[in-house]
Amino acid sequence: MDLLEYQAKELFRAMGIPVLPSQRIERPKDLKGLIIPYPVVLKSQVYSGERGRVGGVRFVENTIDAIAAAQTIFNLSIMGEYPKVLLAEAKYDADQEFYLAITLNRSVRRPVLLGSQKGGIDVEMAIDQMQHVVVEQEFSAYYARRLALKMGLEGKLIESVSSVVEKMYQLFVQNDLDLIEINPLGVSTTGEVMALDGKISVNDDAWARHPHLDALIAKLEGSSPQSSPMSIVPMESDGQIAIVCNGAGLTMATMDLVYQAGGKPISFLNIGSETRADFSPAQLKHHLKDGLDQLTQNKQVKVVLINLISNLVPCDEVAEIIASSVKRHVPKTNSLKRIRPDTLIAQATRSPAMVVRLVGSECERAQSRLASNQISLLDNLDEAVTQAVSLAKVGRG
Amino acid sequence: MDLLEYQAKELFRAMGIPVLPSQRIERPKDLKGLIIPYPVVLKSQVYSGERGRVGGVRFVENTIDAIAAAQTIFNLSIMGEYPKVLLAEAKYDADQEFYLAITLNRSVRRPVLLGSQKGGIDVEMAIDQMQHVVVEQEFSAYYARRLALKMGLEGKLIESVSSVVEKMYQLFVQNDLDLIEINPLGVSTTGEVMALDGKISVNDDAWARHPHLDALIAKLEGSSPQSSPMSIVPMESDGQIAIVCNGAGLTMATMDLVYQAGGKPISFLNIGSETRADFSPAQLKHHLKDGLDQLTQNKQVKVVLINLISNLVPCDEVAEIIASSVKRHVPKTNSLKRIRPDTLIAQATRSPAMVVRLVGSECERAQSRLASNQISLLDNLDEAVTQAVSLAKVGRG
Amino acid sequence: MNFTPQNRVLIQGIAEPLATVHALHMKRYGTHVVAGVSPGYGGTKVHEIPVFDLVEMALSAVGEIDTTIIFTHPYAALDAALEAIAAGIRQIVLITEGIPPLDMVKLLRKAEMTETLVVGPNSPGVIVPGQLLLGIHPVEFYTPGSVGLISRSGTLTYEIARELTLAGLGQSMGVCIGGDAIMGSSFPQWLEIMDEDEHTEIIVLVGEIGGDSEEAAAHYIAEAIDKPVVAYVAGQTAPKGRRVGHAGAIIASQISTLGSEIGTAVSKITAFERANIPVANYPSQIPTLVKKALRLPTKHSNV
Amino acid sequence: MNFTPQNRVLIQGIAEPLATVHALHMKRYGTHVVAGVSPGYGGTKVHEIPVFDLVEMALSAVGEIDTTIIFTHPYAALDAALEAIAAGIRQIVLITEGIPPLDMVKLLRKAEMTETLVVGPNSPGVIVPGQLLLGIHPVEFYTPGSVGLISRSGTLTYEIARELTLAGLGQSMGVCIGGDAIMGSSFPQWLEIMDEDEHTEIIVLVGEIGGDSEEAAAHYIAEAIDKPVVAYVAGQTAPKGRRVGHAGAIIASQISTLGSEIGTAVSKITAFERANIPVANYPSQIPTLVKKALRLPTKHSNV
Repeated sequence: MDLLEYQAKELFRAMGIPVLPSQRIERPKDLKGLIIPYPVVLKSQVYSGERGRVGGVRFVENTIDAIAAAQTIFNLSIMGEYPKVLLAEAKYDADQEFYLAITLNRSVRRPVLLGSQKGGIDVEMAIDQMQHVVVEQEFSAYYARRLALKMGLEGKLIESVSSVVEKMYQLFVQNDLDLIEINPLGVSTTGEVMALDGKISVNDDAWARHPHLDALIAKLEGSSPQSSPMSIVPMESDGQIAIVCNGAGLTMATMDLVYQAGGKPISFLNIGSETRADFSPAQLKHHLKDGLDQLTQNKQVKVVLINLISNLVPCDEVAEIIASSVKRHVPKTNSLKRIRPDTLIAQATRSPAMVVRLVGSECERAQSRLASNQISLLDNLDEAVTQAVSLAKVGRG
Repeated sequence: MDLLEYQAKELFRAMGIPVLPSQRIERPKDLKGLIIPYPVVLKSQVYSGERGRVGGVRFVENTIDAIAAAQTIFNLSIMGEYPKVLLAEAKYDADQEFYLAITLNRSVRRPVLLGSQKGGIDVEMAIDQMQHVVVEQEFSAYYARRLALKMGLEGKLIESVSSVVEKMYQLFVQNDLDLIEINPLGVSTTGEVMALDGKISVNDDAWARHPHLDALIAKLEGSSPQSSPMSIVPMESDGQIAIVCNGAGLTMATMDLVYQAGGKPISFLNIGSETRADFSPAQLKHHLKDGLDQLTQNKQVKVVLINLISNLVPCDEVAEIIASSVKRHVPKTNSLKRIRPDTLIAQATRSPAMVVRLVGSECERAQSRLASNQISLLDNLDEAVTQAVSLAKVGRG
Repeated sequence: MNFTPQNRVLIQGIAEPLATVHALHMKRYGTHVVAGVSPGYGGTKVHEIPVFDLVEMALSAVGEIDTTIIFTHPYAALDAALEAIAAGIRQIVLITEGIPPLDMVKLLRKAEMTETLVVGPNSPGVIVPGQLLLGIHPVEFYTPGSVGLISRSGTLTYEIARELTLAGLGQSMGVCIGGDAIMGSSFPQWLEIMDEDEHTEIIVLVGEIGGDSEEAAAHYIAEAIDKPVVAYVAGQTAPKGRRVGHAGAIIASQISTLGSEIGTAVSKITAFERANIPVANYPSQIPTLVKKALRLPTKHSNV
Repeated sequence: MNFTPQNRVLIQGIAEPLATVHALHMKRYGTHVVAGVSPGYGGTKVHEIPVFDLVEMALSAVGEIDTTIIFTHPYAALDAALEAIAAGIRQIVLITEGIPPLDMVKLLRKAEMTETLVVGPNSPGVIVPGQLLLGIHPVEFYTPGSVGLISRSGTLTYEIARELTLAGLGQSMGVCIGGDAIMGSSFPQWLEIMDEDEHTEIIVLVGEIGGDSEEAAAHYIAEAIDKPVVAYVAGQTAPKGRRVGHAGAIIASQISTLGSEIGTAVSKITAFERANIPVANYPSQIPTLVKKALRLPTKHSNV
């Protein structure tokens, strides 16, 4: 889960990483109450990067210009996203701009400190000169100094930059971050450093143990582009086949097979593996039911391809859920009311076709349960995929 | 540096250790604005323990009784200390009272978790049944469970007590504590736990790196019974000899010698060893000068015994400071004004005698510098002590 | 390392519903589940397995333990694993999904120092068909044989085990190193174990997108593995930057400004091909490639 | 452990004024101070000693280093020591006073694991008279000889070294384990080193109130030390519960409700006497007891 720049900077400030005086602007007229003296920088608070290049960052000299600029930024979509908030920040004259970051390196299975003297917008330069320090054992300040020296710093800059890296590391471990980045870290002619822009990404699995972060983002609740692990993920907008699997590897293998067979997935749903601590057969069934209900209501879905390898839930119980779902969504007169008029015109009111591949215990019972709903059960994955693709092609006409 | 109960409980609350609703009472009339429902417990906020036994804790049922009780407690001295603040806290019906603490064990050089099912006021019982768990490697929750099990807990109490111990440990390391103690930890009939009284002692050497603790105690600034390491420490109120040394071991050896020779120290001053990172010859000289100025102004001091083993500061420079101090404090007519009238009557206006034992470089120069002020310099410690004691006896007449 | 039927097994978090079910499955498969640990449940029994409040109490009651299988809540898993290591256990299987990555970093620093094998997290564990089940693999898909199966994903492992079994190819061992971003044991570790295992004739390595484990494995195979290896990579068509389920199976440079092609299926398949390792295009092609590598008659030549 | 004149020494925090002075003293005494480290001062020199920004840079420039002497600010000392250990240095002298005790706990966990000797904190270090100075002992009080001197206090160590020297008793080695509550090396460690040191004939152990190091030492001497030992304990009359200067020299149970008599001078002296170790009443009695133990003529019999 990503934080917005101003949220990241609140964490920076609390940890003692130097940041400029700034104010959150929720509507242009907030600028009338600005306490920071002009000139001021107005920055669009969006999750995507690149805002600088497309006009999401503007320097202003007075209130009139500021309000005009704020209106423009509030109405500027950056990668499809409109800001809910701007950040008004004092202007800073940096002599140099450095790049600093900490992230987890999966290969060495350790946090790694990253730094370059060439920060700012010119990312290519930063990458070319990027220095890496792996935090092999428990962190201590010397790792940060090692980075500063690899970056080629000398004299007092060694301590001032490594002290920022130390504090970044504290934020990194205290909040279970996937990434903390300062780019640029402004360096003044006198060697003073300042975090001019910041990015923080919190690990999704660890989020729940940091309740103070909820408070930090509370004002903008629901605005982060995070998807729950159990939600339907869209793929191709002109696809026809929805894929339902349990487990990430199986889901990916299934979508690969669909493409290989000439099909086009519209979305997928991974109803979760059995390694979740809160896993229960009841929960798995619940996810499956919910997912099928949603998918069958999307009239762009021609075929639902279900591929489940069930361990703890017997296949006949899975079949029961599929059968009930199909039954519920056989179009009835009154169900038409819930369909949007345009969909109603564009699409027939039929339900998507179901292709079910199930392996596990009680497969025969599952087969007979599904047969009573005119659904055939397959145990061969390749065949199931072939069937789903050909059904999708038939339905296309 | 010790914290008061209410300060400790603020830290408990922030860490998620269960505490009762409470309010700080700075004067009896604050009780009119009490939000906590009666019955309420009023507790004297003093540093010394034992307050329960001497009437510093009172249960009250209504505002009239509460104000009366508060007046009594504010006027009750506990081990010589009057409270600046009371804590008004909800009443709790504990079914059992446990003892929990974490401190550093010097022998094993590790933190140790302590616990007993017999907490509360009956400390003897707690000690008899005290269980210890040494935190050998980096802490993890299983150390806390180990304590809970050694304490003889079963079922859900294992988790609820060990969870409190975990949070105590977090406070312990995050704030560099010498001691964190919950006594008693109340346990209700339903197995719910509650920190009813708490004690926290912060390590003096680490205090400076925890600025948030300054904020916690800011309202009662200066009220903690902490002495700066460089201050004069009183010993016997009827003593005559003030001891000035550098280094703790030498100071102790010198006071032992004074007693052995039949003398009685009135106070001592350790001007510090040369292992302090901020040590400098200038600073050592400054401490010596300040200390001598203070000691010579105390007219109860008959003899100042100076015993310094100087490493970096040549003896002649030390002698110079002693000589100037003596010179400054030779009684002058105008200096009498600064002496309190009672002291003036009880004591003659003479300065204390100086016995100086110095070893290190440039001793001969030191000797001649002191000789010009009629002070003899000794290099034998035993002789210096003998001389100081006999001068003190002469002066007693 | 010990993967014999003599392995003495502990289950941490045994009072969790999922653990209770799998404890029974393991026992039924013949695994020596000698004790369970769940704080607060000391003195009870789960399927006749004695339960203790602490690992050290289990050890002093039942004697030596070789492996622990951890089913606790993800935020309690680090502590459970450290408790096991402190008690001297040197094989750990982390079933639990969603352990915070920095907890894994802490655990792995300790595990490396104590030479502890950590399988997982987010893993169904290890199965030696017909002999030993250290985890939650559904046993019906496996049959004893000579194919060593290494994978990153649970259900996909079962799928491939099933394909092998249906093709008459039994397995010497099946292991899933886990689907999270930070993993305990690695592909090279298991390649080495299976290269040395006398029952294994060929190794099937099932990779997926994300990270560079497959690239590292390809390099290691070329350098150090004598037995034939067949590979497969899932996720060739997975949408970029979206999490399919595994925290680890995601193609997206974590550092916004550092684009990188490591982690894609193309990069992985290329690495295998450069190391002369045959790569299956889809799961059911794996048995064919295995037979070819072992010079066994394949389906086609059979027909 | 290496206390020969060949010891190659690093000074961390060499740009601190105190360290700069003592660097010169050490060099003049003949100690091989091969490098200094002070971040931001890399490339400069202090009394001809090359200064580096990192320990690892010093090592790669000057080669092997046996001992580091740390003079940094107390809050930077843990990091300096961990940096030295990570670079492979296995003898550390912590001059700095006032290192937070929990930093010492962290350091000692690491030191024990890597078998690193940590002298101090709050210690003037080690002197081998006439050969090697690893710290800040004023060399003029020492003379080569056969008395091993172990203490907890700086200036008191010098006092006793001076008494011994004046009495014609030279020293084989002088060490101060430090005055803080949590210390690196212990009395037993140094008793063992001196018991094995061929130049040491007798050991003088200078204790003080607080903690139970003297009690532990008395026990250890009775069990394991063959050479004669003479003891002294400072602080018999120190006021209870007040800090005289050393964080460690305080008689006060840290747990308010647990009264205990451990830490008093009486407890310590009793422990020594039970172990048949002669205890001096005051510093100048030490040379007399040493001569008696060595059956040398004492002052009295001399006169």
